[in-house]
Amino acid sequence: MASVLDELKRKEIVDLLAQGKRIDGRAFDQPRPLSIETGVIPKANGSARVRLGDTEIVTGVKIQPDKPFPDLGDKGIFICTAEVLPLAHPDVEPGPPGEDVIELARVVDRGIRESGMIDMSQLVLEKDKSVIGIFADNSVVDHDGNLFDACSYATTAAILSCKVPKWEIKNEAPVLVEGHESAPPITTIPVSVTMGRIGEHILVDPNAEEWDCIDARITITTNSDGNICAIQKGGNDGFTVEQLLKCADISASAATKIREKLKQTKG
Amino acid sequence: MASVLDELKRKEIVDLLAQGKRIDGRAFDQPRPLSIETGVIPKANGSARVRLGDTEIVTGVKIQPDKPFPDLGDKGIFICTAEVLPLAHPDVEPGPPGEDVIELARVVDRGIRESGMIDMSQLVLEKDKSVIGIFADNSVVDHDGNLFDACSYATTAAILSCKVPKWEIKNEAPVLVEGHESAPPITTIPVSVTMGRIGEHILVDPNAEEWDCIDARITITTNSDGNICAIQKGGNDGFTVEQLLKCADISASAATKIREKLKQTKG
Amino acid sequence: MASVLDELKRKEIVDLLAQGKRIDGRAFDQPRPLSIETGVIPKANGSARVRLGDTEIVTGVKIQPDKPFPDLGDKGIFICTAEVLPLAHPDVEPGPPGEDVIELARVVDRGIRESGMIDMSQLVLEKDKSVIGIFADNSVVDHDGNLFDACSYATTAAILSCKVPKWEIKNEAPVLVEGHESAPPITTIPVSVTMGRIGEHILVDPNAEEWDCIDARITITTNSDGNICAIQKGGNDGFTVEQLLKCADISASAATKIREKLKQTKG
Amino acid sequence: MGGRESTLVLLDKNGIRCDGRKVTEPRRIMIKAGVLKNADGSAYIEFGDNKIIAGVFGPRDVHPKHMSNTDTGIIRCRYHMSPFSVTERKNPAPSRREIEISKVIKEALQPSLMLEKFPRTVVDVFIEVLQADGGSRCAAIDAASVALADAGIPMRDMVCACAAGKVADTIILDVNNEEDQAGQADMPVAYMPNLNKVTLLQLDGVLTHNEYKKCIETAIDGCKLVYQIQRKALTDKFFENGGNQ
Amino acid sequence: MGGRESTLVLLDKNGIRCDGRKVTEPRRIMIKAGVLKNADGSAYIEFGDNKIIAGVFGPRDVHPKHMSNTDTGIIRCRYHMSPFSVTERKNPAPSRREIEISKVIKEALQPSLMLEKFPRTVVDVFIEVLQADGGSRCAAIDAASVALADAGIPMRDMVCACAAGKVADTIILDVNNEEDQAGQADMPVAYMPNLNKVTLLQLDGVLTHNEYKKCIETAIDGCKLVYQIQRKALTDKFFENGGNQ
Amino acid sequence: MGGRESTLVLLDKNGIRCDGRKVTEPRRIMIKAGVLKNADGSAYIEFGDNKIIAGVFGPRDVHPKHMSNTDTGIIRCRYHMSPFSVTERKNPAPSRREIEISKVIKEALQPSLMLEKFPRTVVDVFIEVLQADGGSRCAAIDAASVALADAGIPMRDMVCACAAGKVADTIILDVNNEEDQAGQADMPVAYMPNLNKVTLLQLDGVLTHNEYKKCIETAIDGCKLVYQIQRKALTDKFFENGGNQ
Repeated sequence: MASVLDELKRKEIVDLLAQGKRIDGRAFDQPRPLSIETGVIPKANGSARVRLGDTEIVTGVKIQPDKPFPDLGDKGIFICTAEVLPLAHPDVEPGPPGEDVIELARVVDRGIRESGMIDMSQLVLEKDKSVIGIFADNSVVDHDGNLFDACSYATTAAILSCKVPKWEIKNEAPVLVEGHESAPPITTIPVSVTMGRIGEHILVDPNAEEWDCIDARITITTNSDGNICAIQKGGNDGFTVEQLLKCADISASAATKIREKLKQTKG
Repeated sequence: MASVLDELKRKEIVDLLAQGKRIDGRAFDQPRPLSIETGVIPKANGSARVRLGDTEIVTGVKIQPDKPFPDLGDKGIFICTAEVLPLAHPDVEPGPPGEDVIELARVVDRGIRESGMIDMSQLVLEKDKSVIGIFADNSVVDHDGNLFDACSYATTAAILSCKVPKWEIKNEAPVLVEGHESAPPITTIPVSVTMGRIGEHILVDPNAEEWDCIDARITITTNSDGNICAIQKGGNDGFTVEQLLKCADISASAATKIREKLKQTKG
Repeated sequence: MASVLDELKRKEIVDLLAQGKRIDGRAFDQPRPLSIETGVIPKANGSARVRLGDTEIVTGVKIQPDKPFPDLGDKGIFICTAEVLPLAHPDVEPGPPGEDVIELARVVDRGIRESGMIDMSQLVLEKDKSVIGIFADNSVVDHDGNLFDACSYATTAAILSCKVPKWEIKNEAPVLVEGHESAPPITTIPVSVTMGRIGEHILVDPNAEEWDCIDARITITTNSDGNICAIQKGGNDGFTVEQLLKCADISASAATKIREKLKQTKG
Repeated sequence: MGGRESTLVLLDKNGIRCDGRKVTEPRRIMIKAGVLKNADGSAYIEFGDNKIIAGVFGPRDVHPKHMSNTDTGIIRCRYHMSPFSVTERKNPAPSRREIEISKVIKEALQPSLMLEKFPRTVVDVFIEVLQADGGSRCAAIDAASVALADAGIPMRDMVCACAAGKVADTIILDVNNEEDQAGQADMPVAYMPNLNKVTLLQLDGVLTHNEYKKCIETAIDGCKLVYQIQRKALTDKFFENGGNQ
Repeated sequence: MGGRESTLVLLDKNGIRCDGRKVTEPRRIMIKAGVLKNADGSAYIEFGDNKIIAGVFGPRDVHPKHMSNTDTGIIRCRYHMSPFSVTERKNPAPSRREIEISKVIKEALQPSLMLEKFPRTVVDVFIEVLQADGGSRCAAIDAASVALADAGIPMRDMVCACAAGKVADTIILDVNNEEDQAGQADMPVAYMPNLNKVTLLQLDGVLTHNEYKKCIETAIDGCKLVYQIQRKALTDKFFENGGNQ
Repeated sequence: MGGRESTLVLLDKNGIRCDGRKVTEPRRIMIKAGVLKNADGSAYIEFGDNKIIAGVFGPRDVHPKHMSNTDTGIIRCRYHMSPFSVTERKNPAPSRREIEISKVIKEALQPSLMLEKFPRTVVDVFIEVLQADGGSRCAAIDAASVALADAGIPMRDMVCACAAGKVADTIILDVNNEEDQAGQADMPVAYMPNLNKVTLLQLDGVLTHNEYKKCIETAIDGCKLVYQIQRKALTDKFFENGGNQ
């Protein structure tokens, strides 16, 4: 239910867009300032604290032996979760994740998984019986819009910064071999770029105020080759084909700088 | 809370009963038209689509190896569930099953189980370790009253139409033997007949409008020998002993035709 | 939200305290009459029915083989739960336990556990693989305040009255050896004493009316040596250090009589 | 049921059952009314090895409000088993079995209550099974009905309950746990003796139509025995209180 | 996706797919409108081996009330799979996958509905997958849109959906289950043909920018085929009812 | 506690603990106020290896409304651990331990707040443990109290918390993880230094009455050290903001 204040804010945003301006002064294809710090949770195998504008995420990666999924006995496991903490925004209530947060976690998960970022075939301890599992958990501590990209960068950075322990199978059980950590088997660096459409305008990385006004949104993830490896359209309106093609171009171009930044977090 | 319209409908039904008539023109001991179609879900091991008047059920049976229940190591497993889908009726809300649906599933389950319909001793792969489990799941897609009988017929038909795969124990684990399906070990065909009491009148297979008016109800299941193998009384009033004896007679007699129809679904 | 009646009751209690009196005539350091009956649930391995004033608990202990906790392979398992039954008080609603009941169970559990009452190292069947588990479940059937002490006494008495069955490991699985029950390995008898503070007054074992008026409360558990082995402070105000020292003295002195009573329940 | 095997002799040649009872003899039954302080009404029953307590609150306001009915009072019922009540420790969360039994007990008790006198209210019946044996739902109903009377809820009749069943091809009264496991049929019945109505009837196992009739009649005879014990429990409490006051 | 291996020949040298189809040929599609008695609108679809039923209620009052919007109507959507719909029996509780698909379907349908005409109300769309195959979310949208029209909800356009994908380095229409498992990319698309808007777009797998363009165009061609079948389903029901009345 | 064995030397002959600290020396403590944008007040603490963030909202309307109190404001508290905060990945659902700690933290903070000034409202305190070490509940209270001050909630006093304990028969300040696992007693204490009141007190492990007294006094000395660090955090933020504006 839009309040009068919300309506005024929306009008301000739309009027500015007509003049070619965004409410925080950014160019349409310009994401907010991104800062990435890794190793922030020493007890995790990998971790990152990401700020994208005023959106802030802390992500920890735990690595431990697990059983493979049925029919995928020659692949390791990757599982990604997200929680928007109630301290991140006044509207968040504690409790099990709603559909928004479930979508968030699944979109971040797919961006990593479908890009083939991690070579899962290198995470097998004993085929069909024991594999290495990588669990990436995102804790959203400040919510100022576009959690998709912020969580995606935090997850990617946390994975890149990982030290993977070594296990050997003894008596059919994995046993930790101390002091033999290695970098994870990385094949590419996926970069998620989320765009919102307000009228005819496509805005990269909408902040919370813009997010409340968008007609539709799309998250396009590209890999290191510039190819598209995951897409999620959302929001209560659609895109024309022309807009979709334009979004793909914007996404590939915006991803380049961000990928460079992510590369530097490699352990 | 009965609305005025509900009250008028109730008066109409009761007035007609006083004249020996039911609201849809049926005789008191006459169930609604029953149609049974099997094999509707080819991916299930057995399946049926049942319409009883305007009540419609789709039931699928899955058969898979499982561990036996403790202390029942020489018996296979049979589990029956029911969900009244929210598209089946405007009053149904999505979510975990309420007491009505739990009772429904348990009554259908008991009718099959207590009749000894399936010879569970023939579903053992390795005593105390590995048995065959039969899972019958009822999806109610249109709810026009008397789900007990409709789900019972759908479950029975789905079981009768089953092809049971063959497993052999190799290295302590069940291994599927392709191309060796067989009919399930059937010993009898149970038929559930539900009756509602309105005043002194006993109505077989009440439809939704009648269901809302009944003082009490009883479901009596008989086996192929005509013996009684399961009973469930429900509703907010009781029965006299005379009424209970009459219900048993009605049930046995109404079951005969339905059993013939069910027999034809045998694979 | 305090009603007018609650306010009047509070005033009465406070006024009496100023005259050195409690509302039910007890001395400040005097617990309510305690009755303990063991063996009330013959199907359990140990059981007790405790009345502390009008608060009544039935506690059953089940003993069964289990896997040890990780990293505690040389210790048996002890788990304590509590449910305040909805028949115990008009304000109790059925459903999963709230924070009050979770705290109750954990405080009772810690009092037993931290005292070392049961020598858990004697409950090992096979190191790291199979141990004896002791499950103490408290059912509160009448709630007239101070569930902490009542549940603690009931749990302690139920444990003391236990007959521990004997298991032997055969083919890596525990097998019951009939007719070889023994007393549990008891090292000390912990006694929980709960005190409420109303203004400057410290009241032992507050009843429900007093409980509604307390500023803060503290539960201090002492072992057979008179040493303190568990503490839980609660309530919406604090204690001075002097009050805390006084409470420890009261607790040790009040525990003596109760410990004697508990000793008599030893099987 | 339906052909479970057993080495247990359920009925010997002298017509004596595995626990020493005759064919139409119930187990020991003891009922005490008014056992709880906080509940508006309560009762404790020992029925064979069943140990069950029932507590009643109401008529009282309904929460959540949308459940209330402007035309009549309603009844809610919770049948619950303590974790220690059965041989293997039971998970405290209500099972599907407990939810179904709660429902049939509610429907067994409701016809006895004059709820129409108390629109917009609820009567809550809470039943805790401290120790379970065969026939626990019947014992629960027996205790709950006494608790409802103890609470002073206006009633048309008591509800008394007892099972009958079939072992060794013989109809017996009050099926115990072993007979339930190894026998041929178990039929719990609840009955209002003055209104002559059966308010709960379930059956697991196979019966001919004649056996069905005999089973109902046997169970109702058992219900009438229970009725006397329920009356005595209420009388005892009345005079005990009278004596105390 | 992204490199899963398979011995399956997904595309033979004649350009024929593993199920015999040509590159731009959809599977068999059958839609029937008005299949349920109680729902305000309904439709049943068979799309390949998908068997899906959709039922619509509304516009109607919102419960709980705090979800309602004084400015506009809202839409809720539940996509659910029956336990027997997939090879391994599925737990009936909604999975995270089902919750996400419910959300994207809701957002795919919403642009087609004139919900602003019905403030404070809700349109509930319930989708049950009785048997699942590749492309179930597209088939679900196709059925749901027909069910919405069948319910008489004022609509700006139909929503039709079909996936495109990539196997053996070739862009294909309507990815089946084997192609989804062993192929290179799957892109479900929902489309409003008259308003020319894409309302659902997802991608699993890797595409170049050219392939991305071709995939969208191929999928939209499929959507237009579906549109004709949706129209026919509604016409058939209209005349069938006309004939009956 | 209570006799756990260990090969760790908890206290060497020079009175130095396993992490190099003296008997009454706390671990490194760093607190920063005002670290979140959206929360009304916030603080971040590093206390040994604990890394904890606290955010406060309120006083604000209570949902659901029936929880509100016409006489006073209320406080709610959630203590939660991120899945990656401990060695073995933790299930994100709140454990019974987290629920109990949430309750004792709420009761430790409540005496410091003038909630009676804000009837019908709630102050929500949300605590997230990003990395856990021994003494996390004390560190959480220290951060939460700073966050409450940062939110401008009227307060009677700060609440500062620190544990004391017993290792090698010696009372020590600020028990770390190894000392908690292998030591003899752990006693977390929260304290209001100006009102001179203990608002949280728990004990795991065995103490004589004299040790109990010494433990409380030692912990309170630690609380007073923490208090200075809390004050500095608030001052730093005040002047930092002053300087920026």
